[in-house]
Amino acid sequence: MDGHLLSWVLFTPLIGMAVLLLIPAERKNLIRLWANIAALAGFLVSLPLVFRFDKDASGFQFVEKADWIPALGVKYMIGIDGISLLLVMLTTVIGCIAILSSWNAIQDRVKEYYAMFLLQQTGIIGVFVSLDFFLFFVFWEVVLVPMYFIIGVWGGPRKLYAAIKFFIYTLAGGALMLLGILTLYFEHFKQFGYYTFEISELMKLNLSPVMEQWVFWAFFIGFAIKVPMFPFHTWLPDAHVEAPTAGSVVLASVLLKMGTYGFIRFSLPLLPKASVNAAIVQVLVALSLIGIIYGALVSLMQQDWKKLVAYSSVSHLGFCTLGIFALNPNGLAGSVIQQINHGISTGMLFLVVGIAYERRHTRDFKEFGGLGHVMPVYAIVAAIAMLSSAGLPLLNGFIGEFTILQGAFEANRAWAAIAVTGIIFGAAYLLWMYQRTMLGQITNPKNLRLPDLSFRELATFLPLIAWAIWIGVYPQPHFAVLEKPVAQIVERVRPDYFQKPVQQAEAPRAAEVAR
Amino acid sequence: MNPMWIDTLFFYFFALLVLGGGVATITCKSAVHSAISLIVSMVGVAGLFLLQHAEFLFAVQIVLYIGGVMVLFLFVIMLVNLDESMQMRQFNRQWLLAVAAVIAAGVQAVWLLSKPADLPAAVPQVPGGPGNVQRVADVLFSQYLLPFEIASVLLLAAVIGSVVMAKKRL
Amino acid sequence: MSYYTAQDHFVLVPAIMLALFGCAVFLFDFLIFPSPKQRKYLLFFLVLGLVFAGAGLWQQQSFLMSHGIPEITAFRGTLTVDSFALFFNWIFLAASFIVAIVSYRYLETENEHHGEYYGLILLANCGMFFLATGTDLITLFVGLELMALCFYIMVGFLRGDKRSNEAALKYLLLGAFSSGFLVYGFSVMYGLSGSTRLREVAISLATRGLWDPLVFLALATTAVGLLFKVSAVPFHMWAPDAYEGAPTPITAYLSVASKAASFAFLVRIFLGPLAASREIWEPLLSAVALATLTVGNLAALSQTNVKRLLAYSSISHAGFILLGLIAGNVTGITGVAVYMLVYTFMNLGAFIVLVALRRKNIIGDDMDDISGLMRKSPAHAVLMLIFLCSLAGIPPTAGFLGKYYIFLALVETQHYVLAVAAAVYTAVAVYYYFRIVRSMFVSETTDKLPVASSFGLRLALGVTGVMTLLIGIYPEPFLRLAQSTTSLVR
Amino acid sequence: MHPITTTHYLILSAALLAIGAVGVLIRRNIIIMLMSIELILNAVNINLIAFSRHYQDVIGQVFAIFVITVAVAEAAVGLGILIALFRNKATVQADEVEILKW
Repeated sequence: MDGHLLSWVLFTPLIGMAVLLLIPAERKNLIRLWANIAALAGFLVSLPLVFRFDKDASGFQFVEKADWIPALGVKYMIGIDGISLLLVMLTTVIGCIAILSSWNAIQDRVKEYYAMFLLQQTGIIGVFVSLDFFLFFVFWEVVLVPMYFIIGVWGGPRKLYAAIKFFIYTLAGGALMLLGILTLYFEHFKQFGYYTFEISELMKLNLSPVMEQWVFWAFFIGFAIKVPMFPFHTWLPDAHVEAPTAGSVVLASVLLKMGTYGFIRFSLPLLPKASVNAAIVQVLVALSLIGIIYGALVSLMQQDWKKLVAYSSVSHLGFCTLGIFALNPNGLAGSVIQQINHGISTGMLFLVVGIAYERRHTRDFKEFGGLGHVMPVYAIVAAIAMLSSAGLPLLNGFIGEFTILQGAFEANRAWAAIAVTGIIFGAAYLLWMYQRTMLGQITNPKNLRLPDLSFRELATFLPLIAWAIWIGVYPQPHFAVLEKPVAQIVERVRPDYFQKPVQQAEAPRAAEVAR
Repeated sequence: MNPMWIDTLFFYFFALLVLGGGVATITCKSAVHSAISLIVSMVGVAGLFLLQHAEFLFAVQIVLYIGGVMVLFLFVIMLVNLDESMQMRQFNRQWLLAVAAVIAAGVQAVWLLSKPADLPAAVPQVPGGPGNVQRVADVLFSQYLLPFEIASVLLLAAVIGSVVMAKKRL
Repeated sequence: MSYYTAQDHFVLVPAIMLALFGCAVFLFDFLIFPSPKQRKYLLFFLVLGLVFAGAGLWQQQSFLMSHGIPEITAFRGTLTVDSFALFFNWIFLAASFIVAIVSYRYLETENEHHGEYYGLILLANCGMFFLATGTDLITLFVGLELMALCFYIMVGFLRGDKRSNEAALKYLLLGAFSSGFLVYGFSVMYGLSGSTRLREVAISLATRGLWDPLVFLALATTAVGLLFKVSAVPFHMWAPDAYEGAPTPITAYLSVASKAASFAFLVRIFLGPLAASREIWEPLLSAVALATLTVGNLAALSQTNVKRLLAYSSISHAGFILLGLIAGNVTGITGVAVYMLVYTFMNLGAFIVLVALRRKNIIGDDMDDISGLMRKSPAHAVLMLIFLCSLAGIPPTAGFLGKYYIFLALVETQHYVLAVAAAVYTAVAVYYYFRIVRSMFVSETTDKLPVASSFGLRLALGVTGVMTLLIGIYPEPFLRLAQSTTSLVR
Repeated sequence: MHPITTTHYLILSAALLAIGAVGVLIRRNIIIMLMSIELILNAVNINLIAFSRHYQDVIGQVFAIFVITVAVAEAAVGLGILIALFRNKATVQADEVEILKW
């Protein structure tokens, strides 16, 4: 097991799914129990990654490499650095929670539901650990089918529309991305005389700037749809709103990160010339800023609780892409931290919405109000979720947003200024949301007898709350694992960056301030 | 009389038969008339074969094509009651379009071909060689033995197929 | 001079076996008048014929490999066994086998269970052998007609069903029409070279100018004929009707084996005699491929009959395969071979699920008939999902590999516009494939009758399902095999 | 008068091909469509014989024999299918053969 730790992390959910398929469909509780065990096992297996991870080592760790399709030069090659470590851990944690949260919510076709979920877990982890572009693409697409079913079978009234929209958007982006990948693959053959998809090999390429730009845009479409960045975001509200609670949680917390991860892992290091191209950076930053403001403004206008949370994702992910294209250590590290934060806080918010929906079968704000009186524990949990999302100091959101703003400020003051307004709007809609649901008097008699959180429901929140506070109070370990990989990427994209001594001193300071 | 002159005359005569028969085949309203026009056209083709010294083909054309296939056609026309199909529309709605397109393509082809074709020089025939039938047989059963055998399988399939299709109960 | 050498025999063995066992099936059926129960011996004959043909192919394959020679020719260059021919012949045999074993139950349900059917499958396969192996215009033409003729009959095999009759007639009319054009092109090719051997034709055509009128005439008419055969737009109109009306196993056979044979034929002609006029046909074929993708995908969007939907989807797949030929380099031709291989299994699989849905009084090819399949028979639904994902090109199923090769070839030859168009259409295709998925998994079932099942059906579904996944997950041996087919590219 | 060359035959066959193609495309009567296909195949044969004459060989004539064989086979099967169709038509009383809609 030792040499193949990462493979175990990757395939534990799949093994769990295979066993699950053997359980007869009538034994619903056994299926639920087994799915939870499998998800928990997935998390436990991934824990050693944290302890054995060497934050001072550069490059990838836990690397496994084997030939898969030698005829094409495709390898089964996986490994993680600090960035992937955080995202893998986020995936295993959120996976556990999402599966636990659906115990009562899913009553129909239980077996298929959990099978899809476990399959999806493997797909997502695969995306984050692949070091071979072909393998990456395979996992990237594998994620689509289970999500299609989770939305399309167990979703809300417009589930079919939402599911196919999600699917087609992502697949179209993926197909164009594939063309970009193949261009690199072929260029590598031209320059080095052999075919490979290995990312470290592809990094050695020397492309003409024009070709880099074309490939960049091909990648951009694939990743930007997944993030989603501003003009490509329209699938997201539909998918989020129609998906079952656990689906929304995984979609928001983990699936969206595949896009930002793609930018960090592939677009920047593989296409450094295009990534520093002023025009491209400006376009991407502009789209990020539009996303931040637009997402926040649209959230302000929502009458539907879940839609509000969905649009808030557009805004938060705007921060992540802004951080990436600030192209400095603060921006990048902040972006990764913010991705984790968004996973934690938005995950919690969706769980909060899901619990209310499970009890009342509505998400209209008008139906709620004063829930804090009947469900005090719930209200506290919701408050933590809301505040962490709004970026209150001592909670996780603050750390991420602050570091991103630092990075943005360093790159261009105007960007930071615009982004700050996004934070203000963000605080506004979140507080308003809280006020409309939890505070005040109970206006609707139906809300008088709602039961408070059960132990199981509370258990879904506790790990996330703990993590949120951990990042908020003591983010240092997180920044520590990010330091090396982020520095490497910046070094690769802007080779001159670290030669300026002033800014070199600034990088560690950022983490210090954040603390 | 100049034999060249006769050749030319015959060519135009047979060409007239071929094309006239062809046009009549596709324009006649009645299937029986079409079939008879087709026979005329085929006789023209047979004549062209004779002009080109393909005597064996001439015989095949007359016996097999005109004698066999056309009898088959006429037989089916008689068998299938065509009275009611005579009442139906005989031409497609887009017939004008189709005619225009095909004629355009045809004119183009004719124009393309109007220059004398510069085909590779032929090997002159040794005078006093074997007759046409023998030569055809020689080539057919040596060089083209394989397609000949495949054709036998093809005909088997055709026989089985038409029986399967046309018989009431198998 | 001997007319039939040992080498000739060695090359011809598979075809002899197919034809002989075909005749054996006819004779057994005719002389013994088997009762319905005895008809399973016909199936036995058929499988035996395929096994013997496969043994012959295997010998040829191992001969080629052990001697390290690229090809064996026979009948003075009329037949050429090379890796390309062998690869496609394996596809034909696999398709024939799978189609035959699912037909048994289907024909009984249709009440048209006759021995001729099995014989015709073998003879059609025999025709395909000559299409993939032939390197002589006459042999190719006669082989093509042998295959086509068997298909005309099989498409119309449900004689009591008007849809089937009409499909057969339409297929025959347009098939014969296209054959006429094709053979017209062949006659011009012969005229240009004085020979019917592809190699000599290619040499003669190459010495003439690019815009030589006769070469152009040959190219135009041949291309029309060939594009008809592979149902490329604008010569596709026969396909949806023929597919819909034919007995479902034959639809599967038609869409897979006949298409594979036609593509083998098309590739041989375009990379052989017509290779010199590449400058002319490349833009033409690009336009045709784009139109094929467009029409196939867009028309499939609005279909409510699953068979018809799959017919349009198979038109769009033809567009994809044409793209491989347009790229025309080693990757492109490997792509054509790989695509054809994966297409065979995934498309057969999808149609076999439809075969299983044909039960008493239920035709089973409407979108409503497939709805709620997940509740009725999860195994069929999951298999269908795999086939559809593969058809849509989603990894790790085999279909992705085919698309991958086509994309790679296009990128490699810098046909970026075509590549982007093809990429966009893969997304469009998801929409209609997943309409079927939606119907299976989300909608409620409309009838209570269980899905038809027989040993043959289960075996066929198993084989196609396993192959679809296996080629996707461990493609190495199949790719090696496909990569050896590129000897055609010079 | 000019002597008749291979070109004359080529033009004649191209014209016959065009006539046959028009016939298939515009007629709705199945039997006449089948006949039009025969016209196309005859055009092919004219071509083949002309070339055969030009080369002074008989390959073209052999080819023509195969074309005729195929034409006969196609016609036989086509007419068989037609009979099956009309038999059904008589029993199901359909007004019109739908197939010619394309």
